[in-house]
Amino acid sequence: MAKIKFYAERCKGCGLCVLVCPHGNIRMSTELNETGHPYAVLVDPARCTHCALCGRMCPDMAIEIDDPKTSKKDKSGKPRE
Amino acid sequence: MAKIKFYAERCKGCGLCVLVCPHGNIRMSTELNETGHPYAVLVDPARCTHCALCGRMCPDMAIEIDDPKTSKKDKSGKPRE
Amino acid sequence: MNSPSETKIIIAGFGGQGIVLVGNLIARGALMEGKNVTGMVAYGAEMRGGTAYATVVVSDEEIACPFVEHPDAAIVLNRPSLEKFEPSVLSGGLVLANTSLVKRDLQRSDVSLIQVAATEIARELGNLKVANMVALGAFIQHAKLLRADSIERAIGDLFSAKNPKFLPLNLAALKAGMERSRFVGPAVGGRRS
Amino acid sequence: MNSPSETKIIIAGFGGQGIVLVGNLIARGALMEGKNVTGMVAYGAEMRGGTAYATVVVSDEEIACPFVEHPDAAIVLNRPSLEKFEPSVLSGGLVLANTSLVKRDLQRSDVSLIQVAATEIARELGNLKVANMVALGAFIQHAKLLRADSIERAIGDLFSAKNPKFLPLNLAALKAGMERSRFVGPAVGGRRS
Amino acid sequence: MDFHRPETLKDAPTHYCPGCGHGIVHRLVAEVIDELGIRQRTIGTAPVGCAVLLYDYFNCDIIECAHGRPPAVATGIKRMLPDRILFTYQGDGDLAAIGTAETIHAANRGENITVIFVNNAIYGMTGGQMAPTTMIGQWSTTTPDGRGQYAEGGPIKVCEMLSALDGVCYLERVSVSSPKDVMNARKAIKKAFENQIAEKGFSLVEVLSMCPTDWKLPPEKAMDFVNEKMKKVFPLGVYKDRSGGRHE
Amino acid sequence: MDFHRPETLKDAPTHYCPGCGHGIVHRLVAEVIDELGIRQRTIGTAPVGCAVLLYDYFNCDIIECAHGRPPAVATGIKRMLPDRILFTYQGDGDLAAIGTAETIHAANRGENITVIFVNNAIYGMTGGQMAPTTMIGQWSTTTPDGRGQYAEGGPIKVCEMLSALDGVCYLERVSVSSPKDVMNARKAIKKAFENQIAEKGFSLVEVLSMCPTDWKLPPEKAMDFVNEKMKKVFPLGVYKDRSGGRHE
Amino acid sequence: MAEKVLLKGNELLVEAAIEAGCRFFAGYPITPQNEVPETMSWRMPQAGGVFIQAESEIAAINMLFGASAAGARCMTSSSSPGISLKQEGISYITAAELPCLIVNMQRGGPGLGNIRAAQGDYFQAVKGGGHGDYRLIVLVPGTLPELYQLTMNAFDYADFYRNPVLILGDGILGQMAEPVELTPYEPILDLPPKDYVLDGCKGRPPRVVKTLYLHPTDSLVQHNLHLQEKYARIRRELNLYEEYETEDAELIVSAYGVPGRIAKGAVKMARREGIRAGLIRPLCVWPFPAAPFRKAAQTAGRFLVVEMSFGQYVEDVKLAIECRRPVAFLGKGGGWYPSQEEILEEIRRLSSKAQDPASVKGSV
Amino acid sequence: MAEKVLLKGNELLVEAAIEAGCRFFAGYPITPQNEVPETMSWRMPQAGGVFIQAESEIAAINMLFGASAAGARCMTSSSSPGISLKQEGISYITAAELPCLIVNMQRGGPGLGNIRAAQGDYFQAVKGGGHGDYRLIVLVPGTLPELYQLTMNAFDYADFYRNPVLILGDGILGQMAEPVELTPYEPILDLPPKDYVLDGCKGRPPRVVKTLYLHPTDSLVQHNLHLQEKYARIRRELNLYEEYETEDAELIVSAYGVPGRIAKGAVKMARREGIRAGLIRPLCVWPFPAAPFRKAAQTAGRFLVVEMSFGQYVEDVKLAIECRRPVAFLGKGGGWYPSQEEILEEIRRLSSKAQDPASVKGSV
Ligand SMILES: Cc1ncc(C[n+]2csc(CCOP(=O)(O)OP(=O)(O)O)c2C)c(N)n1
Ligand SMILES: Cc1ncc(C[n+]2csc(CCOP(=O)(O)OP(=O)(O)O)c2C)c(N)n1
Ligand code: SF4
Ligand code: SF4
Ligand code: SF4
Ligand code: SF4
Ligand code: SF4
Ligand code: SF4
Ligand SMILES: [Mg+2]
Ligand SMILES: [Mg+2]
Repeated sequence: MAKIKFYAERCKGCGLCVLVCPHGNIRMSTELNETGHPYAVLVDPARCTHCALCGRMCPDMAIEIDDPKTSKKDKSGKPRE
Repeated sequence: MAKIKFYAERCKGCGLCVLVCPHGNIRMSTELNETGHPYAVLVDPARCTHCALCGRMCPDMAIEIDDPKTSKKDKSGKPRE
Repeated sequence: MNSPSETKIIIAGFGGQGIVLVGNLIARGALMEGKNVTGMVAYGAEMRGGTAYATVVVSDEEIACPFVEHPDAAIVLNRPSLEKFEPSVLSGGLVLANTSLVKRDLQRSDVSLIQVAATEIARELGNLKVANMVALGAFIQHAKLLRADSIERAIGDLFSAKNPKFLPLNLAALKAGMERSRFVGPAVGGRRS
Repeated sequence: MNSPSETKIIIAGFGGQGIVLVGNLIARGALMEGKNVTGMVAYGAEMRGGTAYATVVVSDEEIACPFVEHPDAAIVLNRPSLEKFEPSVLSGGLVLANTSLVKRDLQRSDVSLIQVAATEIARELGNLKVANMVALGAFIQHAKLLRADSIERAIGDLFSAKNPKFLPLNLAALKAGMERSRFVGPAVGGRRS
Repeated sequence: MDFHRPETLKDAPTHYCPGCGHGIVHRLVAEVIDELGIRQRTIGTAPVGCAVLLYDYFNCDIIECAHGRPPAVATGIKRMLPDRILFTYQGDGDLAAIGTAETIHAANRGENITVIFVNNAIYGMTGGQMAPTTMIGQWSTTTPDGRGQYAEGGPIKVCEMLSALDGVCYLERVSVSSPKDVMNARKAIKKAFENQIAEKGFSLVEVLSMCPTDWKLPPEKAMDFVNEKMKKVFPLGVYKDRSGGRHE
Repeated sequence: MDFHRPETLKDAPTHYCPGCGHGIVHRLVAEVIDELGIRQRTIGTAPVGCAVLLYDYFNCDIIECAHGRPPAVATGIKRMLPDRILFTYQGDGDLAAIGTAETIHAANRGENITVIFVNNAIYGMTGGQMAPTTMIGQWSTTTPDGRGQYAEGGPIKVCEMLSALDGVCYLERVSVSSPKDVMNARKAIKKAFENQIAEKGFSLVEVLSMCPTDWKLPPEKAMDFVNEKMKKVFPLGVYKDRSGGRHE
Repeated sequence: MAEKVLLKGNELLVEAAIEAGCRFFAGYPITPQNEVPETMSWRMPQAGGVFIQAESEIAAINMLFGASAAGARCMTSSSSPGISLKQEGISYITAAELPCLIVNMQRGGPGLGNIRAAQGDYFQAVKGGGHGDYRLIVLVPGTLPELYQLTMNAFDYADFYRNPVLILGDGILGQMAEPVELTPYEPILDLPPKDYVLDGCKGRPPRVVKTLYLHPTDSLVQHNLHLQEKYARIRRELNLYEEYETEDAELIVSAYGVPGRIAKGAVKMARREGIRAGLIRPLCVWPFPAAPFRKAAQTAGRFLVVEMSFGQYVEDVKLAIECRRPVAFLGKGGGWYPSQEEILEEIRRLSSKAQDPASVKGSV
Repeated sequence: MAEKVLLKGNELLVEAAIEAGCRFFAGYPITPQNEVPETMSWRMPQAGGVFIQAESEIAAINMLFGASAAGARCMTSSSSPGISLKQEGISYITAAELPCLIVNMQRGGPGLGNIRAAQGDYFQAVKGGGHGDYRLIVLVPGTLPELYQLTMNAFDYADFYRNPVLILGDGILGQMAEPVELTPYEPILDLPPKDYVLDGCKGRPPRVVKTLYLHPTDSLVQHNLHLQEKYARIRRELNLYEEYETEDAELIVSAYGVPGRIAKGAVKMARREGIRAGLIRPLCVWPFPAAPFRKAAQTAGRFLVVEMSFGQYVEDVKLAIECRRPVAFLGKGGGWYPSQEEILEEIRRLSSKAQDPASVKGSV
């Protein structure tokens, strides 16, 4: 099964992911991370469709998704370099 | 009456005036002027219509026309500065 | 070793924490007290995403050197600033820490410490932005470098010109900082006097 | 005063009169005779509508100075060039004038003169462009600086590479110049020997 | 959706401000390079601008250029190594102010390079001065009453201007102000690289991008600013496309 | 037809080659200045190019600028003296190669100046190197096999390119390769000055012009070259005209 | 005494320029001088002047070429890489003898370098980074009150000599704040009429501003001789420097700009320790104030030059004293700042040597 | 001996460069060096290299930045105003330690000046016209055989030291023709591998070519220290000059480039008159070949510097001999050429003084 990961330490708290999640499934922390930013937190793993919209919008690669189905391949079907 | 003047000493012998005279009324000298160029010569004053095409084409202001009718005025009717 | 009549201060935190304003106010306060002063702000590319800081030199004499490599006092409003500047403070100097964001103890024993929960106090006052004023209050209270009334006048001058409606809040924050801070070890002013 | 073993030459005329070629051929001829040589062409904005000229220094020794301010010989193919360069020729030097275009006498009495109706002779030969070769022939004939066969070889080399069909005409022009020119006063070569 | 850091992007935190568009554009370029399998023959240029530290993030050869000169530098490299892939990554100040001549002439020569042009309508790095693309009325630290008050002229529209040049193969304007825009931007960037691989000449993708810091806006408002203000002045779309020209 | 040397043209022989177009363009500009009665408040700029000695011929204040920078210099003067009339007179190398950025940004700012752009498709002064406007296949001393053989790109079409800029008021391309063309050129130049007098902003007239010397053609063949070759690549006409905009 | 204001050097520069009647500014952003165009952008319109953010440094300097020809007091500012780009323009303006003010708030080089302060552009400023034999008047304030005053004076020097003036500052000078009294502008020279201005030839013959000299052949040499005469005159007339405790000094410390003020602090510390150190701090480096150096070289046995570069200014000190005394050097480029302590250390080291007569003799 | 060819300096330069493996040229036309791009435009394609007529001098130098990073032997050429425009780029290339050849066929300045030959850009070349503490290797051939040889060597120096080399010629050197034997290129140094080249990171970690040094704070200082060490090494290793009749000389004449050869002629004339004159003619002026000057200063009482400028090179001569001997100067900028006679005249004047011991003493 696909799995989404939010890396708090990479997050700069911009909130763009919050804005674009079609399911309103991301919120900002009240705590600050090491670099002093609030960070994005997944609200409910079950409600995440792994659409990756949040990840595509994130300027800081603070979100990654493991999806065995599409893994190690890019859209053109070529294996990764 | 209008009068056309060819200034041999200003002429560089480019021949553009010869080319554009609608009456074929200009030729180049066989002699050279002081600066070493052949110069434009009016063939027949009588055949000149004072159309000024030659003068407009001349890069060197080697042709001038006195025309009492249009003198001292430009096309817009304003007197010269 | 800085010149005996000279005090060098660094104020550090995130951009947006009002670092420059604190430096500016210290400088203006000193100016009002007839002291010589120079100020400087860290500038440029280093700011993006990093630490912002300002420095002030206050002196009774002509100031030779406007830069501060080894401050007598460091006012640090967040953790990364502590990491960056704690090591450079002069022995016998002073660190002011915003305990709301700086959760760790000092690593040095040869400097004094002023503790103030600037961010929390500011939150209580209703505006996170005045954490800088809380810290400034704490600094004025314990460092004994400038008189409180000079700083109050400096704040008054600045805000009445630009943002009069924020003046009371800022003065309140300054006061809160003076009152609700804790001094551990001898102050910079103390060391001097 | 130029160095005794050195001869400095200016060739001048309109752009298009083949000035550079004459300079080039003199230099190549000298090179064939094992002499040292430098050449230069006037360049740039001064050319537009004005006088073009080239200079050559021929020497038995290392050449120190490649520019020619005071030539031993001036080959002038038109009137403005005479105006410009006659005054600069060294006393005892030489002027070669293309009498077809230079209708006046020399103003100086301390230089020798070679007269050749280069343009007219070229016209007779069927190509105005070889007036330069006619002049060169006249120069070779009277200046006694280089051997005719060196110049002929230089012409041969240059034309057979680029324009073989023009070779005979150019050689004929050279010859005509050698034959149909007039020397007034002592030659440069003569002065030296 | 499997979604990971592309290999062409190093695992290093960037120095960009929260919500800055540069991070997104970096990822897109890196993804495309991954996808086309060209990382090991790609050479990028870093501009002078907020993206100057590009080489700390991109996992390929990078040359950092003088302000405005990346197209000239890329020309020098590409002409010597025609089988390598060259991209420039430039801000609006870099590309359309000081570098105007270099941009236009590289485009006109039809240099076979890919230009990623990040238009954030401001000088980011130097702290928010007017850029050539700053919009009429937009505040900046050097247009305190909004651009246009003192004969600054209007924003330069790079795609529109370059489309007059014969040498240009492909021009598209995209944005990174919504996930959909990001997807489109990725497509355009990919095409711009594909054109180069197929030796079709000069391709430029103009990316409308957020600069929350110098616009003095929070990140989400910065996104709105792109969507509501910038897209009106800089309409998205393909401005020129000859990529099919020689092949289809 | 009374036809005399305009007052704005000094009675001095020019250094131009026989059949060079510069002489004609000079006269037209001078005629227009006479006609508009602005000689005593006109300041011209001389370029670096064959027209560098402009000040020996024009009977008005002239500033000689560094190569490519006349639009910037004119900007400096015009902004300080807004009621004076500023014209630049520039060659194709000056305006469209080294001066590309200055041209584009003066145009974009809508500087209220008049630009006379003499396009002779060659670097005249330096002896016939490729210009940005040299045509595909055209010989020059730096394109010995004709432009286009070694990725030089094609000729830059200045009017077409500038027409994308909002700041521009008026762009027209004319020629001086026949009496009729000369008359049209005069009209366009007049309009470009009138626009400035009416404070309508940046006007540029591109004049296709003969350079017999560096084209290695006799003057009459040079005229043919403009009429038969250049006009095809650089179509004459009005490329932009907002001069009516504010008034009519 | 009027009240003092607390402004950054870059902001103060703007106030001084506007006070002195500067009404045209063109520039391009670059750290660490961005406050100059930023402040100009609103102060110029207030003052009825023109502010232009140019498309490049090159455009900016050429806009000045025009504005100055039109008679305006005008100015541009930049930092190292941007100043390099202006070199052609600077050569032209100087050749045309147009007055203007150019400011270089130097940063670390070469190349993009960094944005810390440095003094690596001394040679460029003083010997000529552009082509040809020309000279800029180069002012080097070390404090903000000096910056304020010299900026106003700069416009007078420029107009008086018809020559560009360069203020060679550095990132610190531009970024630091220091209280300054904003005294009103007073011309310090009797300024000649601007009879070269291009403003249309109404009521006079047309004028030409140019730098090309083709005819007669030696006209450019003649023009250069005229420039050289002017430079000789400026050399005679303009000499700005501070001397501090030089009379009995055995060791002369010299530095310009911000390092100059730091060096002064170090000299004070040295004096407190009983070391007979003195200071010469130039306020202009072209013309180079050679006189105080020559005088000091008669009595002082050694010199120490401090510079935020690897040794440029030091060459002029050596030439000024004709290498008659050993000149020690303390300096690094690329954003190194000298501290008082470092300088003091060097003073101590040298003055112990100075007491050793053998060592002095050996190095002369 | 192979046959000699008769080419203009500018053309010869192209032959030398191509012979030495130069395969990239970018430039912009400017008199008096137009034959360089013109010849390159057909010779480069013949040699399988790249010729680009750039849109400006700035674009050209930045194209070199790229071409050199890509590993090519590359070159640009221009004349004074165009070289001024390249100063930013030159500072960058030097900071990035990229090899390349830059040629300046100097003309009369400042400003547009004229197109006669001059040497007014010496300071720009030698002290640094761009920003920051950097150095170019500056070669100054005086004859065409030297131009041919030094051009080939220039590429070796550049590659060996990873530093740009500037050939500082003048209009005459470029325009004059002189017979030269086109000897084949032989590397004169054991060249290091180009391990900095950007050609894609296949089989190796990615590489970066950059000039920004932000972190840590002193990284730019460190980079500069590295550069300074390299410059010190070049100073030690590179010394090119011709000495002529210096051993017993009472008067040393010195000049570089074309005036150097003319000065040699004058020294010969002086010797014929029995005057004990000698000549030092540098072939590189950075590093400055100080050793022969220092040696000569031990015996010769006076120096005479001849320069086609108002005195730039002369400063380095003074520094080289630490002002220990009086240095007379003969020079003018803006297109003045020295003649042998003028130099001889000056030699005569000075050598009569030299015979008067009082005068020598007086001026030392
Ligand atoms: C020659 C030169 N001029 C100016 C600068 C200063 N400078 C650095 S970045 C920059 C502009 C950055 O704006 P942009 O290109 O739009 O990039 P952004 O930061 O917005 O991404 C400027 C003017 C410089 N480094 N060099
Ligand atoms: C900075 C600089 N670069 C190059 C030159 C040399 N240069 C003089 S005129 C010119 C080009 C002239 O061509 P163009 O602008 O088309 O004018 P034209 O002579 O054809 O009228 C060049 C490159 C220069 N003087 N200055
Ligand atoms: S992957 Fe889609 S659904 Fe899941 S958190 Fe991200 S945006 Fe929301
Ligand atoms: S978009 Fe990325 S950086 Fe921004 S809040 Fe979300 S996870 Fe954090
Ligand atoms: S005025 Fe007309 S008719 Fe008369 S000569 Fe000229 S062109 Fe011919
Ligand atoms: S057009 Fe003028 S210059 Fe040409 S030939 Fe006729 S009169 Fe002479
Ligand atoms: S200043 Fe703007 S462009 Fe630069 S990093 Fe911050 S948000 Fe991005
Ligand atoms: S070279 Fe060409 S443009 Fe220049 S004057 Fe001659 S014909 Fe005219
Ligand atoms: Mg930007
Ligand atoms: Mg042209």
